[in-house]
Amino acid sequence: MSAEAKTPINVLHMEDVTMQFGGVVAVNGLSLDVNEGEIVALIGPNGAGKTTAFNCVTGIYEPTFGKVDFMGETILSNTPKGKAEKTYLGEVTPRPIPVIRNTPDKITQKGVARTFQNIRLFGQLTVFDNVLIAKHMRAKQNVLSATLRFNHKEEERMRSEAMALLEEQNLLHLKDEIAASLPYGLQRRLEIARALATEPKLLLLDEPAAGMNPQETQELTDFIKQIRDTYHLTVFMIEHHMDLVMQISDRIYVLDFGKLIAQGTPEEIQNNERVIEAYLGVSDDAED
Amino acid sequence: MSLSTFFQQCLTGISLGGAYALIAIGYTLVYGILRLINFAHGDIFMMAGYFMIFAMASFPWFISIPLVLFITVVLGVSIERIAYRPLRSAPRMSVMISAIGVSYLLQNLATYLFTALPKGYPELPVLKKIYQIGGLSASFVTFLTPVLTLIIVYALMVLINKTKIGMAMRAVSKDYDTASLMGIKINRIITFTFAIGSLLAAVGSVLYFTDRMTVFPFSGSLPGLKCFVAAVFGGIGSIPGAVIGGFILGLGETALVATGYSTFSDAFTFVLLIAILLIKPTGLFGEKTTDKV
Amino acid sequence: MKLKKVFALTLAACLSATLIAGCSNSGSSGSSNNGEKVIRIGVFEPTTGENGGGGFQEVLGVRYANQVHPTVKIGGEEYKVELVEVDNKSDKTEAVNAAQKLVSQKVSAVIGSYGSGVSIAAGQIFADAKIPAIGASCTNPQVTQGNEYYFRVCFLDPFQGTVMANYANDNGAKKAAIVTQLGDDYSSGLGSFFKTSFTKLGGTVVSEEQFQTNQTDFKAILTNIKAQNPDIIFAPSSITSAPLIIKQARELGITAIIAAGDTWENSTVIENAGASADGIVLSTFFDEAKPANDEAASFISGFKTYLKEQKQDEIIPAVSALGYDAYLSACKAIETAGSADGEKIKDALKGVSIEGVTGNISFDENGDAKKDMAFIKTVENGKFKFLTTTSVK
Amino acid sequence: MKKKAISKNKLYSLIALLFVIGILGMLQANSAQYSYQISILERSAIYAVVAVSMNLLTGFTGLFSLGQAGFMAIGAYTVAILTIPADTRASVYYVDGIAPAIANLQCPFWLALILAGLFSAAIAAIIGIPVLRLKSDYLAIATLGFSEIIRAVISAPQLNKITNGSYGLKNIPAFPNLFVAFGLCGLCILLMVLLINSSYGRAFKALREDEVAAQAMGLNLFRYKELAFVISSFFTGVGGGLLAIYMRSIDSKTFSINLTYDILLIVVLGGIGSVTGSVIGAFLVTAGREWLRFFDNPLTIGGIDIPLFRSGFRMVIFSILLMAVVLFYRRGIMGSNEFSWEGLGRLIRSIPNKLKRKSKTQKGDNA
Repeated sequence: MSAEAKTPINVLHMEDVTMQFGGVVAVNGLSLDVNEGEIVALIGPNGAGKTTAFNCVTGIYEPTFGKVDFMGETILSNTPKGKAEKTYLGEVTPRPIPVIRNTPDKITQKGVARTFQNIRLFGQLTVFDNVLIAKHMRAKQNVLSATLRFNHKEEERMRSEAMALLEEQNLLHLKDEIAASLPYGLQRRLEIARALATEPKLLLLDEPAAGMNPQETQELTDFIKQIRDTYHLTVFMIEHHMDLVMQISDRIYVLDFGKLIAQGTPEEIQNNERVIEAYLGVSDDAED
Repeated sequence: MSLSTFFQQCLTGISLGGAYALIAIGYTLVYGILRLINFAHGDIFMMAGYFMIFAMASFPWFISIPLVLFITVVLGVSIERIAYRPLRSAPRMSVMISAIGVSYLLQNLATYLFTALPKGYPELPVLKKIYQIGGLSASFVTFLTPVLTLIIVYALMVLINKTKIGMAMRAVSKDYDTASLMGIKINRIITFTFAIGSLLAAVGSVLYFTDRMTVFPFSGSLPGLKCFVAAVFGGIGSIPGAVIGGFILGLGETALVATGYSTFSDAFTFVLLIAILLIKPTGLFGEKTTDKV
Repeated sequence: MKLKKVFALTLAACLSATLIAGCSNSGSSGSSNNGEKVIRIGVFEPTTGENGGGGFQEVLGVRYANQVHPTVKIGGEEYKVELVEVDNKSDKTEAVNAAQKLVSQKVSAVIGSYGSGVSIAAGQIFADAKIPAIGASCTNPQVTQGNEYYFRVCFLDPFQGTVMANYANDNGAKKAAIVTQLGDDYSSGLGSFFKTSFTKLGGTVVSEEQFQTNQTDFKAILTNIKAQNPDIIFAPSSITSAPLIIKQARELGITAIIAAGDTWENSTVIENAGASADGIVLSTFFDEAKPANDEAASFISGFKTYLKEQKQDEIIPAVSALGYDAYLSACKAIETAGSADGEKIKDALKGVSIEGVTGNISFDENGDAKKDMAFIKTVENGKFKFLTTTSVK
Repeated sequence: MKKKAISKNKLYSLIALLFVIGILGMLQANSAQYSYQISILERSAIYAVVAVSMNLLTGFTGLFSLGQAGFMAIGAYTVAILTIPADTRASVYYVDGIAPAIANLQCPFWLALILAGLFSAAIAAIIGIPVLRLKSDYLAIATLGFSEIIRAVISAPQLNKITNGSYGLKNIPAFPNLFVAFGLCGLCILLMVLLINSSYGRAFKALREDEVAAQAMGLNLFRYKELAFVISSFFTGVGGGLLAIYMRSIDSKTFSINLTYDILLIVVLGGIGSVTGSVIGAFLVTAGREWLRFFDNPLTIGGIDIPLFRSGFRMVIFSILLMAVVLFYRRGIMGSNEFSWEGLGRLIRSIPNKLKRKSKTQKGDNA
């Protein structure tokens, strides 16, 4: 049963998303779609605004203009007003749209999980606690019941689920290690495991292969496919390793100077003149 | 309130503001570079007061003042060496606790060495001469403080904007790591910053205590906190901001006391702090920074 | 890393030793000590902190009294009086510990403290332990009110306020300004009593100003006061604030009389206020120029020598005299009670009457000394000078 | 194997608990003789409650707040106003009288303590809204500011009829016995430990470790900061109430910045992020302070006055100690570890080895 057989369900829809910092437009009128079950990559030279685009999806930044839909529901939407309107430099002319704000935690609760470019684990806590924390938001409890241990069943459930997840990710033997003491590759793995523990529908991976050697990258490729299938995920990722991107992605979006310059299947992108040009212009960066 | 009372109050406020401004600059410089609230700054200011008392006991004022300025600078710089430098790479909370510790130590040391009883500040006859203008009555120092403050600020601005070391200071405050990559000796810049900060605290101390006449171990703690607030209000790292902050605080406080709300004169400071942090977190003249995620 | 652990352990061990040491110096029983009969009197005074200076002067008075009258007779037997001194550090939290220390040392009576706040804090503890306490210079009414076990040999703030109001009135002052310290019971209390009496006498209080503890700039307050042009400024405050108020007032060209309560009788005020201090007026308990009786006369000469031995200024502070009197009352009560038992001493104190150096002392139903006279002093040429006595009927 | 270890630990803990109760019982029975020791221990226990509550914020949630004195003041005044016997109130409020609304408001001390905590938590909730948006040092200085504002409000003459303004409150009934005092302190600390080890405690730690990542785990920054702040203030308020009962008379001066610094000293010395550290710290600092009193008295050895020893020296020693800990031993006594019997056992067993090794290395250095 493949996903193409049905009409694709839209998971993430970005429309004219523009993010401006002072006089710099980091993301300029970005529109894209990610459908259920897909693995979609966002690529582009360094400083193209990829991570900023991620931050606009997860609510860390509030877009200057544009909207973001998740599973058909608008989670973020903004239009510049007042002073912001006067200094607006984006390409797409802003139109009045209703303003919808959501904090990052709300968006996580809706089912968007992410990892970070420069791993952000809870360094001084154990591997197990890292995953357990992700379970906290969906637990049925309050401060009083948790403190007085009335939430016994919930706590048990959280623990066993976290254990199960660690086992699936082959991290169980490291459960009592301090997260910061793990080697780099395992930290990446743990960060993904932790993101999975939030029970997401959409997983955003920010350069999951950064700092990995070819063999590890290959393992990661299989791993991403595997978790997509096991957990019925949709994956949207930023990546520089072209081998990985070309092998794994269903579709690719290319960003340069905040603007979308190309989109399509891996084959289409590989032959796209503008993409080659953009990468050649800053060829040194593309490698790392 | 009669007109002369009003002007008298204004004069008090401006003079107080001038002294606050001088101390606030010390905070703003240090915070700008180290991102550290130097809790001990107010106590350095207090110690400068005691130094003056002892210097004046044996020397005439024209020797005492430079001597006090020098000793205060030495004190400020050594505090940085001993209590802050070893913690350069430590979490920010540790450095802050260390700063509180130094402040605590200086206060206790002063209590021990000089007792908790207030000591009279030596009178400098030139500064203490009382002038009567219409209904106003004030000593020379009251008029001198704001003027001197402005002159010092001008000199400092020139130093920071026109000289090489000033440029280095700005570089360090903008980006620590890059500055050190560019070959700037960070520790030297920090020492220099503490030296300037302490120097201004000493000048402020001469003006402030001449006007208020006694020194006791806790006379630095509250002005210290207030001046930090003044620095934040003006925008941390901005010298004109610190000066304006200092004057606003001085005038505001005097206004509150004058209208019979002295209960809240200290509280006013903190209300101001919270208000500015909520409305314009970077202060009046502060530059915007964004955290990279 | 390991070394650090060792260090931690050593530190912990040292400090635990501290804990044990802190806990182990328990009191021995109050009867016999190498054959000699001993009775203990606690001296509960601040020798550090805000009131450290004044407290120490009071301690000196008590020590001197102990030197002059080292024994008491109980039931015909001679008992040596042993002083147990504790420092309450002018701080209420510390005062609780200090008071408990006296209780566990099994003292029969307590003298102190300078500063009413700490006395109030300790009052309950002494009452619970059934140990009578005799305040020397704590003038706040709250000290003895509702506390059967607290007595005092000095006059009270309401009395002091009234005295100063009378003085102001007698000297033709019609308009008064009051400056008090926020959060300070002595200052605020005295200010409020002065206001009540002064208004009753027909004067008007034209301005009431407050200042914060540790405030050093009084110009704003004083400018307001100047605008009201009062005849007298009543500014009861600690000796920290006093010189600041005096000097800044004079600098602003205020010529009104500046008056305050007993705390200002301290050489620090004159030292720091310099020439500006001339002409200030204050009320106090004692004056060496006017000995009230023979006891006082011998006290004055004897205590001066004692002060010299202790390398102190040869000016007798009023609080030392009060400390002396408090000690005398305690001894008298112990002799009357014929017992070292606190309860009995307390009952005896109610009927005690002595010729103290600050005048005749007997206690009313509240435990306050029946005093109707205060000394008014001023400063002239950098010295305290006796001005007059005032009494209130 | 593991189960055995657990039951052994339980046994040890039970023995330790019985031992403590035994000592308390002994002290209670001879309360007149040991009143000084009792009062030191009670004060230590109360400071421990406040220190742990400060640690809950500073050590576990990563919020550096310096507002403890203010919340303690709220707690202390609430308890005082609610427990002073109604018939003695007229004499307590002797200057301006008492507001009729509170003249006959009286409740048992345990209820007053809960209300003290709740009231202080409510104020914290309000203060938290603006303040918790601030970062590290700004937060510290803003909370410190609020603590001063609270103190200013309490001592304001306008509130004379409620807080008795500058005159303070007295006649607060004391603890009925030692067990109540220690029981209450123990209960407060136990509740905080349970919280720290619960799912919410983990969430707080996540916030401390990385705010951005915590948000990505679905934790609302503001909500959890506010929660930690309110809970910490609740216990700080209860601690303040306990202090009022312990002191039996309070005034606003007690709750100055120095009180906060004292608590900070305890937390730093004990180890930021360790509950046991804070408890140990509280006892050591309070007892140490009493013990170090001899520094304040003139010391004469063989007829020679040692000139250093005079009043104030103790506090100098104390602050130097604090600086030494901050500079050279940043982790404090416990670091971020908690006490465990295994840890103690390990430590004791390791001492001989360490000593041996130390002497060996010293020999090595000499050679």
